[in-house]
Amino acid sequence: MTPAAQLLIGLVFVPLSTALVAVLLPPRRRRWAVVLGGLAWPCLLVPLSMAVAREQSVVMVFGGWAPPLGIGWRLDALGLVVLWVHALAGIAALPSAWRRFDPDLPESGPFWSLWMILATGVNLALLAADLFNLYVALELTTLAAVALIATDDGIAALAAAMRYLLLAVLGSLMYVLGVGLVYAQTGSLAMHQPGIEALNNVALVLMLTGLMVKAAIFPLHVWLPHAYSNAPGPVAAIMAAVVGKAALVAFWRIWFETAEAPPAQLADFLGLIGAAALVYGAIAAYLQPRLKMVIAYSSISHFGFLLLLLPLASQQAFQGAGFHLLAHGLAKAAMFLAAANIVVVLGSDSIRHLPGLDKRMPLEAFTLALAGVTLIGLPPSGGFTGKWMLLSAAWETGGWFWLVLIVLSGLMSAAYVFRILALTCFHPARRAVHHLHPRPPKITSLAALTLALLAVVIGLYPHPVLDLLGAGMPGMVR
Amino acid sequence: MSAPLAVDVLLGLILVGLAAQVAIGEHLFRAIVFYVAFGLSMSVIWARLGAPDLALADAAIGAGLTGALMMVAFRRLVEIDPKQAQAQATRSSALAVLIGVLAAGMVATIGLTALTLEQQPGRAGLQVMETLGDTGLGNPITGVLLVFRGFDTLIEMTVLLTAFVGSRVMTTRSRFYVATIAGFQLPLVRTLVAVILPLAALIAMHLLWIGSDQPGGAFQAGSVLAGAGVLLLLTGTLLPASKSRALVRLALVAGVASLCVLVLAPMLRGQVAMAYLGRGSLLFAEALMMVSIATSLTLLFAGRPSLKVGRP
Amino acid sequence: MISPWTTQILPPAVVLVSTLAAIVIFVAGEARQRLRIWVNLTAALLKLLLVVWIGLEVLAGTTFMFRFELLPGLELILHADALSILFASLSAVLWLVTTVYAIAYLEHSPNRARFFGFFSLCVSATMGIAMAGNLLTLFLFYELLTLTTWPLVVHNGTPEALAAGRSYLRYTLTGGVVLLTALVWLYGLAGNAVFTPGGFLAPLAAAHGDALTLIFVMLVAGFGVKAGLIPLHGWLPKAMVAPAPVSALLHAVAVVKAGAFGIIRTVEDVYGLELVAELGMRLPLITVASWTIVIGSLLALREHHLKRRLAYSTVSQVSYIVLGIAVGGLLATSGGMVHLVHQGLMKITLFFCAGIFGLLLGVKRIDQLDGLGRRMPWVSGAFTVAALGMIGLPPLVGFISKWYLASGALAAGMPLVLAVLITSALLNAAYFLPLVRRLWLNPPGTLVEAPIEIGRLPRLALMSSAVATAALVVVLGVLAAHPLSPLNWVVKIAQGYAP
Amino acid sequence: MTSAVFVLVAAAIFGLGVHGLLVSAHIMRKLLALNLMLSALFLLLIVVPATIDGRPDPVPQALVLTGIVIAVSTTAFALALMVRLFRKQGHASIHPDIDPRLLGRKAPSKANKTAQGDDR
Repeated sequence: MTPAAQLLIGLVFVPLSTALVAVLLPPRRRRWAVVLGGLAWPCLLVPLSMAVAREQSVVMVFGGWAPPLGIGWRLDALGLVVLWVHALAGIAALPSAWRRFDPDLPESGPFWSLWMILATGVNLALLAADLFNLYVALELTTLAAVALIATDDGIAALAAAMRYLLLAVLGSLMYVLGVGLVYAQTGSLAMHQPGIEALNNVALVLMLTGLMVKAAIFPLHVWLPHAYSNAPGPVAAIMAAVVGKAALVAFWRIWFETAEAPPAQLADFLGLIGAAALVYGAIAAYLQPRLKMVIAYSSISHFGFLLLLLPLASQQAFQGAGFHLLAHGLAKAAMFLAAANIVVVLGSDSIRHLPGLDKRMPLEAFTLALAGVTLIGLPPSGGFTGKWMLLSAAWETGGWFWLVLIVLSGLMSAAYVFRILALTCFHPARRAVHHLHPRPPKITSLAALTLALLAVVIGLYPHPVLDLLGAGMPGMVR
Repeated sequence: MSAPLAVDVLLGLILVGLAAQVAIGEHLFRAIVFYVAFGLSMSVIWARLGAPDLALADAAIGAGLTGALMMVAFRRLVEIDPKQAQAQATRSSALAVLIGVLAAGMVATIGLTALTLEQQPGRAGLQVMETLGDTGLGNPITGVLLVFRGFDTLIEMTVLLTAFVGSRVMTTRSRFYVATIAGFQLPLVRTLVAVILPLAALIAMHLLWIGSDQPGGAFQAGSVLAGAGVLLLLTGTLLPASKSRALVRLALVAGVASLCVLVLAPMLRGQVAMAYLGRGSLLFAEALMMVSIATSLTLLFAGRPSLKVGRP
Repeated sequence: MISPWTTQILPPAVVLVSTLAAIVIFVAGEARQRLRIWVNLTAALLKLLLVVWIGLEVLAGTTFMFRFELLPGLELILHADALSILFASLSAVLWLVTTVYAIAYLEHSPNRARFFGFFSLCVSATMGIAMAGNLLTLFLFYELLTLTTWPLVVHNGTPEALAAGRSYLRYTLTGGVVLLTALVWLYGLAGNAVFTPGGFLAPLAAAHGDALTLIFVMLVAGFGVKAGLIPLHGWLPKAMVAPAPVSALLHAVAVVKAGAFGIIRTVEDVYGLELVAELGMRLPLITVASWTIVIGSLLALREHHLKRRLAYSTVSQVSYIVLGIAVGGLLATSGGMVHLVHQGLMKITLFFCAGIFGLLLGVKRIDQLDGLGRRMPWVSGAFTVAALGMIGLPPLVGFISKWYLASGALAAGMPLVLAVLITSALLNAAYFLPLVRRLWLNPPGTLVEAPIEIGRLPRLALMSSAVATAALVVVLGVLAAHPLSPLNWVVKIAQGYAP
Repeated sequence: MTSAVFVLVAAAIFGLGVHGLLVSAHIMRKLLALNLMLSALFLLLIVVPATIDGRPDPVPQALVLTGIVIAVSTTAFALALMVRLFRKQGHASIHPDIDPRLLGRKAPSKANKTAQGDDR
């Protein structure tokens, strides 16, 4: 078993064993164990990145039973990029979680174990090269995420968690029906199906719809805004950064890899859905009265943007979309962590309390500004690199409609980002907010700031990530 | 119509009838009871289709435990606010009927077209049958569950553990009404428990032991034990306790931990992860999984992190 | 001779000097007044010295080139050719003067750390535009300029400032989007587009004639938003609500000239004037420039608010530059380019004086200017010199650029352009002379002293900066023939483009 | 032929489940409906793929077994969440038109304070 494959095992079993140790420990002493585990598994990413850079993808099969019999794992560049986002966002969210869930809170015991179970689920969803294993991984991630949302005991959070759970079960139901049909047609559950000329369309559509519910893509996004905005700060950050993206990566993999030759009209139709998500998300984000809702709807808009990869299926478009995944994940996690601190100090994240924020909480205001720059895709930031690659891909494949859409997406994101920035920095603080709660420790704001800075800096030096992504689209890599 | 077909159609009609009662019946508690009946008739159909493992599992988990969990949840709602618990705010049903019919039509067409496609048996299924021999197992389903696709089972056990830990997020906050559960103090019940308890343990051990070669296995054994646990809780022999104890936590984690050992041990010996280590290793893992399943389902029913022995 | 390493490092150094200053200012925070003043002044001086040093080296023929590979097949290039030195030196000089003016002007206002931070950032963006070696770098700093000037426009936080900010964003971001599309298209066609005198698109003209035309229109429209070409100038008068130093440096020099500079680069270094003429775009460009000049002046005539009148005059004056480039030929091109510098000097003086009138005497409208000559002789004197320069009276700088433009138009055989120049000169007189008359000849109206009292030193600083720029207007006009004067520098550039 | 019968049965149960899910606002009814749909799905998973010498294919059987355990775990967690939500908001429904508080707006005029006050 190659050393790289052993690292893959570590990637899932380190967080899993930390979770088991956490459940074993008495509730008051779980925090330290989880922090150690949370800092340990990202270290495996360094050797794995080198392995993926060398051989394009690291493959592993359980028990030596080659598919279609056994379950296989495969780590390719796309999965690695989202794993890096998960590692960085996870570490950045730790200080905020450390402050929010200290041991004498009743729900802090379960929280810390669930935090590691969520990490296991996400890592597994990014590695699974087997359709049913992917379902089980996404189910684990969803259940852990719903429980984490419910740690905030408010009515809105509990209702949002319940709505997310019900819709996720519906999504999984459709997905498994699709997997069943795939098995009936090809007799194998592996994600890479050799020898079939085309996956039967009904199975493909069912699987993709199920994943669209989990990734909260436009028509099926209903659960996301309330879930993200009512969840505790660190939970919202990790969910926005990674949980939705794991489902989207699965969506891309099934599209490019399992479905040999997906029909072109379906690609354009999904592109249109992406366009609708883009516009709807931006408009909704512009109208929201609460900061966290603005950030949540911006996620819906950017997921629509990422869906444009399907009609523009070229190598360059894949690099652009993969890079945007990285930049957007980091920026979104930074914004939610900053928003969490704002809610702690101001008591509520409603837009009316924002004026004067740049003097009261300069670091948070600067994080929101920097992350906003990445969302709009202004030149130096990571968002620009992703947008530029997608634009030139659109130009090469002659997709004028997509080109105009991508260009307008930056404008639409600018609308709601500048609205927030104008409110935080330039509106005069009309009346002092009734009273300010004690400030969270400095490290939480610095963690959010480093994430936002990272999102901008990778724009200046994108080569390592682009070469990694350049190795090949999930479909083309045989 | 030939005899077996008539039986199928009859079973199908019973199933659909029960499902209708569950979905459209107006009393909530009656719907739960019908759901249990639905689960049982479902296991009859599994038996009719020649899938005994599923029949066992569906009877014990699908009908038994899910029904029990729903009934105890319903009881808790009634305790908090009897009127609201039953409130039946329903939306316009015309649209819902239309969508229901559309969904049924869609599924029917999908199923029938899939059936009419000329199908050869699934390659994975055939390979399972061929390679089952060198694992020395008799029951192909246990082979798939614990050897060929063992990792799925590991994650599935983690999902069960997550459900328990997730429910702890909610139950750590609310006070608990012991009366909800331990209601039956009749003498007859105590003798009933004295008889059923050993019987359940025996059945569980049997299911566990024969699981490798005949229908049975950790899930079915675990759920039978969980049923026994529920019975003990109902009769007050065991009472829910708020202080979580190390032993109980160990029992919860045992199942997943044993499968982790199954994955990591071969790697230490230089083999591939989760390489097959023989029937002994499977039995070891299944025993611990049985304990985990029984503990987590019983505790989910109790709504508390651990149990204590009730006053005689 | 300087080592090749320094030729690599100097251009980015010039751009980053003010960025570092901005970071120090932001981190230092509001309280440390003295540190902020020192950091600002030293950064401005350092930048000026660096620009002069590079200028002399460019004169001596060394080439400066800094390349940074942003994306595969996509490079950030900062180089220093004669044209970039022209714009860079204008920005450096005027940034130094405006910093002195701003320190005095904002003596008692809040949020100064934020102001000076973004002020330096936007100057480094302007330097980036000046030093850009290819269209992508120009676009990158162009967008950064939008990002850094928006906070200055909305600095006061009043509802009108925020409305002005919104309209500024609407125009400039849409312009940016149009530019991005054109850029992607151009990169698709021509790959890594490095600026080369005379343009590099000629070989593509045969195959992609109409595509190049459309790209040209989009580029000019994108840059035209900031250059204030008529249909796209809506944001400029509204942005006058910003404090005086902002409207002085940004809307007279940095932002507006960035747009004009972009158009110069597009016409001269991307397409080349022959290709523009060949594509049939020369005439439309001339017409757009001409109607902006005329309509701009007419709008200025109608305006009673002092700063808004100056804003509309900027709209029309900047189009002289575009007109000069579009007419082409040695004389007109050099006339247009030199106006880049001359108009900057004159307009900044006018805005300085308007700022002082506004701050010290609360003067907002034209009719409040009566009799200020006696109350503030030095400031009114500077205002008059600059106003006469704008009208084009010899020996001031305004006359020189108009003279070259007129002779260039004649040389290119375009009597209509000459007519436009003459009418605009008359219109300038029509809206500037009444101001001068009110200053000196009208009896002083009833003017209450403005509420803010200013100390001796800041009052002197304000006065001296206005007078200094007015002096430059005179000196550069008189010494136009001097080899180091902007005129000769521009003639050398123009010879490169239109021999 | 038997599998055709069971496909139709599964489709009927699925349709009833969807109807139940849409009609009732009570979360318990929704969970019941979801469990019905899951059972229909499992029936399809066994009936649709071809059988191997008379017995249903072992791989889908294993998948259905895993599915059943996951279904019971999700249902158990959902029930705990429902009880908590019921205790906090006084009724078991998540439709915003019934209770604006779900969208984070102010509580309805006659907020049933009893439900919230009683527990820790």
